[in-house]
Amino acid sequence: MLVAALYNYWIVIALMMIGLFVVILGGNLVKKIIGLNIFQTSVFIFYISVGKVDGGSAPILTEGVELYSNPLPHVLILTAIVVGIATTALALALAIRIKQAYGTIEERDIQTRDSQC
Amino acid sequence: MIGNESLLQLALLLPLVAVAGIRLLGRHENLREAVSLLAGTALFATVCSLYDPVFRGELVEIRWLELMPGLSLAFRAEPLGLLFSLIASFLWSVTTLYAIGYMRGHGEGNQTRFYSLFAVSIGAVMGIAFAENLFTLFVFYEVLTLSTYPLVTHAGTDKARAGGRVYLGILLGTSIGFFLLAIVATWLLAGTLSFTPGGVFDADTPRSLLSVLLALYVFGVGKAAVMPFHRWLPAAMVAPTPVSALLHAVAVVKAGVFVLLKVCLLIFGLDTLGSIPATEWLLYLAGISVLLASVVALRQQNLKARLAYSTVSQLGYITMGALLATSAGFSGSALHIVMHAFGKITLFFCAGAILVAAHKTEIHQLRGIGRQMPVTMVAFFIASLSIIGIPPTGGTWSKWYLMLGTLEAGQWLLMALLMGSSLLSIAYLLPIPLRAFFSGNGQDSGGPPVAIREAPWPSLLAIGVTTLGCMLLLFYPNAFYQLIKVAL
Amino acid sequence: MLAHLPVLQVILPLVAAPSCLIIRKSGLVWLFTFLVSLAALTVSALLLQQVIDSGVISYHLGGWDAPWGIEYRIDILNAWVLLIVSALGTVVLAAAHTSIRRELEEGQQILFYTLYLLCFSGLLGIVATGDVFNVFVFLEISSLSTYALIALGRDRRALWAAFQYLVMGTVGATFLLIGIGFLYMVTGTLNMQDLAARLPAIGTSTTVLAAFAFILVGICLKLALFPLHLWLPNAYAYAPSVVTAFIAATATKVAVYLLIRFTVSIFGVDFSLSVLPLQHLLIGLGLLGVLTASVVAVYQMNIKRMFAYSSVAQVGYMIVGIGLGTAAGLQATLLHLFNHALMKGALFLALAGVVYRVGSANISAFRGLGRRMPWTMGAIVIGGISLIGMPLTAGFISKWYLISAAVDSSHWLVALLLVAGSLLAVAYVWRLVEAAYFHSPETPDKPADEAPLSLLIPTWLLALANLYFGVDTRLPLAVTEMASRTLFGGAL
Amino acid sequence: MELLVDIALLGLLLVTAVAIAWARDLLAAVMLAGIYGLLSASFFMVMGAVDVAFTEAAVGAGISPLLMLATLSLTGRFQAGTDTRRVLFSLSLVILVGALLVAATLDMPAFGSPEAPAQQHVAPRYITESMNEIGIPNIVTSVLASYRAYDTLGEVVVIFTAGLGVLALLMSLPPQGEPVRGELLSPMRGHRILRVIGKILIPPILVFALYVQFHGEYGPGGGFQAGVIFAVGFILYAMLFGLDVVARVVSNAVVQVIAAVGVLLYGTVGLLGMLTGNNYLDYRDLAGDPVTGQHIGIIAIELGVGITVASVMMLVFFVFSGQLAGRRAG
Repeated sequence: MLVAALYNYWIVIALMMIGLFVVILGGNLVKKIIGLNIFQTSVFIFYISVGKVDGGSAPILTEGVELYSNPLPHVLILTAIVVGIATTALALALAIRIKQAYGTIEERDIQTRDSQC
Repeated sequence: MIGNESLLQLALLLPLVAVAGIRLLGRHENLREAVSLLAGTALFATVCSLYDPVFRGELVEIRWLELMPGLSLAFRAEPLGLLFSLIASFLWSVTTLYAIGYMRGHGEGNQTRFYSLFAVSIGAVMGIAFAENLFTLFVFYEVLTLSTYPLVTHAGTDKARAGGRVYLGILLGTSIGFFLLAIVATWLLAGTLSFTPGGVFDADTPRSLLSVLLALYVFGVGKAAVMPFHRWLPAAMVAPTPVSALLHAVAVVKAGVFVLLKVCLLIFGLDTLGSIPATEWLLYLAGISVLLASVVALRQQNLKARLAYSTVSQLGYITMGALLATSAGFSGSALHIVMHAFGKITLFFCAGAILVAAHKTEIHQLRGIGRQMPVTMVAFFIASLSIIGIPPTGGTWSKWYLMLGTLEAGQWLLMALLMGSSLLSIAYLLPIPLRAFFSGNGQDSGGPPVAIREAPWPSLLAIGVTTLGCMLLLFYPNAFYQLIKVAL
Repeated sequence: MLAHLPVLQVILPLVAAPSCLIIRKSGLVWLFTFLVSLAALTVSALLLQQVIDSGVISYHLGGWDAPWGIEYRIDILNAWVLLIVSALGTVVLAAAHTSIRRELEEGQQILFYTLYLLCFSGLLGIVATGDVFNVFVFLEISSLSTYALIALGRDRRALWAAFQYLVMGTVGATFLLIGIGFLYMVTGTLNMQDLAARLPAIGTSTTVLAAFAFILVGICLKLALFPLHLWLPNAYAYAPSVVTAFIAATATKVAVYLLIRFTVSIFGVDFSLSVLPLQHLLIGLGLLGVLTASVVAVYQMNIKRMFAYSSVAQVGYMIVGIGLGTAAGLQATLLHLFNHALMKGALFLALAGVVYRVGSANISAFRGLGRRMPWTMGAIVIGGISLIGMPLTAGFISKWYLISAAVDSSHWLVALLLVAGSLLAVAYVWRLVEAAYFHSPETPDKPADEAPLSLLIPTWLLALANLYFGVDTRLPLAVTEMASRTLFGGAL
Repeated sequence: MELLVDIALLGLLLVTAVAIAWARDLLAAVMLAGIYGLLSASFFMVMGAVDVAFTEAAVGAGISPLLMLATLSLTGRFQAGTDTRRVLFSLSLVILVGALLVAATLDMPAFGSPEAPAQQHVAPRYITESMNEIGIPNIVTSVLASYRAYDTLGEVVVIFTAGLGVLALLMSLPPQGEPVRGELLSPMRGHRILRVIGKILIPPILVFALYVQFHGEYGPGGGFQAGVIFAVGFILYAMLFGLDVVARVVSNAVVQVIAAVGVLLYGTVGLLGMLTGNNYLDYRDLAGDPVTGQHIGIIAIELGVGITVASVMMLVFFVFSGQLAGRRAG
């Protein structure tokens, strides 16, 4: 019972942790950004799961439907998705500049190059 | 006729006016130094005219501003502070006179900065002397530290900077680390920081807490140079001699012990002080400080360093006297502030004179110098007597009362300690003038003898004044003694 | 119009930002942004006045009632922080023109001002709002613009610093989002008032605890609380000088505000400080931050970096104040919030002047600068003395309150360690003073070469504020006392 | 059935995530990330979050991989190895956080339960009242554009900020002096078939964008999705016919101004609310009766969103591909 009730959440946690792992592990900056994306997206999945109501339909009012999914998490996540892509775009732009300035986007190489000067 | 409050204002503001004047006239040496001298004399006169009202016990008080509820910058002329400000302002004028000779003779740079910071320091001393509460006192205490720091590093050499670092580190360290903490604790315990006759603490304040507090005060006032926080004083000897003379024989160190006296008398109160368990321990600490510093002084070959350790030792006397918590001990302490000031400043003046005239800093170089510089070395001799505490000098009185204080408190061990350290002070001070007169020329290197003459006349005049002071104080200690009686 | 003050506070710079792109002349854009921030400052002053006079202001955006729509809720705490942010933002902006003209290319300047305004409004928005999700949105506005602003620094290390900050900041914001999600899950609401009312009934379920933990970590990442501070020193050191001054004076303050808002107002003192071992954690981490960061600061060669570490240390002080868990401690934190903004604003602006003239912020560049740039160095000395906490400077007031709060709640050891932190501040400040005044310059005989007036005036404005608020403490004391009292009164 | 799809999708997501973490080839990782986006969009669809699904599909499977690919072509395709200590450290930290999260779930309301507090407190009003108060069937749009319109303003500003940030970072490089030859900017210019199909496809795409823009009140869609689709139309055009051709139609500076206008439009509509004597972003008095007022307000702000999103997306893409062109020319 517990497993069925919380299955979604646990998978979501696993996804989050994979994303976070990729972020912390570092290495390639683009990989880091992808990790960040996974991390964020899994939070979105979590929110949408919270808004799920058994048997509820999409929150667009229709004749004869009584039960709807919770629209509020949807709204929040719409905003969060936009925030996510905004962050990604900026991060990628930074990665490009770092490549131009350092000649690499491997975290370790950047750090050694910084400590040299 | 100026009102007493205005006099007090004047005493606090005059140094600042002097700073402005010195800054403005920075280009014209003579005018600049005339302003310094004039301000010194005026300040002394102002403080003197406060003597009567204070002696009669009138309330002379001014308030500048209130920082936060209960925490204000306020001043009150009371006997102990007056005593301190009298000496400081008098010796300021004298030292200025001396400095004119010294700085010119020694060809020092940055003289405008020197004179203006000198004035700031004296302003800070006035603030400390007349502070109505611990907060005001703390403010000026820090101003004094900060304004004397550039004086210590005046030479700008690596050695001077290193000395300055130790100076600032210890003084700021102890004051922020312990003193401020003690003030905060006092504030929370007593609800007030005002100096109050009889102390501010309730009778039921836990003694253990007061013990901690007292220790915080004794160590926090780093300027009192109680061991192990005395290292700044020898380090400060890299400063030009007038600085050492005025600040490190009079203003700064005396500010330290003065704060201790004031805290003992007006924050704790002598009765409470006597009942605190930690007092006993701190007394012995001060005693050890006296003895150890004397021993160290004996081993110093640099003249100024020896004088510095002698100061550490003498400051120990004063701290000890205050902690004895008896009226005789306290009087001895307060008197010793005066006597030691005159004696030690003379000694430093002499050391500076020797440096300017003969370019010598080490003790072994001084053999036979008495013949070239008789006035200086006679002054040195008399001042030494005053430090040791034998007639015909004023130092006799303070030593006498200190002895009496140990007797009253039944501290036989401390009494023995005092006597022992007096013997030591004979050993480290007297040989210097004696050898200067009675042994052969120290310059055995065979080079052609250099013609050595006395120091420039302004310096010599200053030496004369303070030496005379040392002797006169034997006969006329009453003015000060009465003041101390009023304070008690 | 007065009824709309809460929203105008945020909307003015927010709407002004895109307008910059339409104006397209960098000098004009600067003037425009400056006027806008001045207007925001006026609004925040009026707001504070209004809150003092008539209590909490609630503003319903879109006209929808509180838990359904988004509410702006201004009490004395956020009115205070709004004033700090808008005042410092304005002063720094006044200085920006000269410095930015030298440090950025023509094309980037307009973007700089636009991003500056966006960051400004983002910070104000975080503070003004009474809705937790809205906090997240405005946090991202301010963060994204900050990353870009930092990356505009000329040194290539600015890029790497910005990237690191971006990763850390995004992880932090996502943690915050997770925490908010948990809170929403158990309460069904996003409104702060509503949350505060509904949380006690739920008690200490693991979900609430986890929400608390995630929100805390998320904020502390932004706050650069030790040991989550790693992004900060590089970001401060390599960002354009005025950006450093701006974020040092405002961004961490806003994060501290968030911490107070969440721990004290939303979760409540009882929950935050009594149920959890948070008190020990905050005091411990705060002190650790104070001491380690100060020690590290002593060994920095780059002065911007040195003061950056000092900022980490100062954040420690504020955290300790919160951790004490008393109204007095909170008041000390709120005071330090203000005073530290003044100090760091003055210091970093003065450094901007040095960088402008000398081109470097290394300690060797400071040799003999006391003669070459007497006014700039004078401001640094005042700021430094205030940082140490000398009496008659603003820094003393906050130190005094913090130490008395510690002693009052019998945390003697804490008091002693706080004081030790001050001593370390002496060490690193004095290294700078010594270099500037007691070392001869590497190229002697260089004539006095002061920073331009447009930099010097704002710098001195802040330096004098350090002195003024060290003496006339009525305003900060009254406001912070009222704030800490209402926060604790409301929660207990 | 629904549950099975749910479980299957989540399982696939997990597999994809692991594969991404595993991939050394970044190109593969980006492709997988696209798949991840598409899968999560499908998941959102199953959860009944149609608007979110739409957006995630456009972003997670569209724009985001596109930008990553552009970046990869500048920064290189393969990543270096990682050191083991770092792996262990990251792993332990992640496990710690994960454990905390799992602990947090134990007290959570069961998944899908209609009795959960989240379903009980604030949300019901949106479902029951929005028809009366706002008058449009898509509840998400009601909440997004009216109840919580201020968040959406923030969202627009976020994307605007990111656009400016990207611009500030990348505009100065490479030196803009020398013109770059057209074919370098359009890798697919040579493919005639693609160009023909593109010519056929692009107009419907733009029309569809307009449909999504104005249909958002009734079905899934709205300003954001429309903006993305609109931008995609232009991006496709640029890929097929060259950046310079697009630049002739809309220059970088013009796009910037348009982006600003979008935000301003949104902000001004809010201010109009104040002029009518209500609070900021309160549209009810923009027309005779509240519902019509809401309607007008929502259309206006959605338009603002669409304009800004479309222009920022275009801007970002242009700047990124400008980098590519710069590198190839140099």
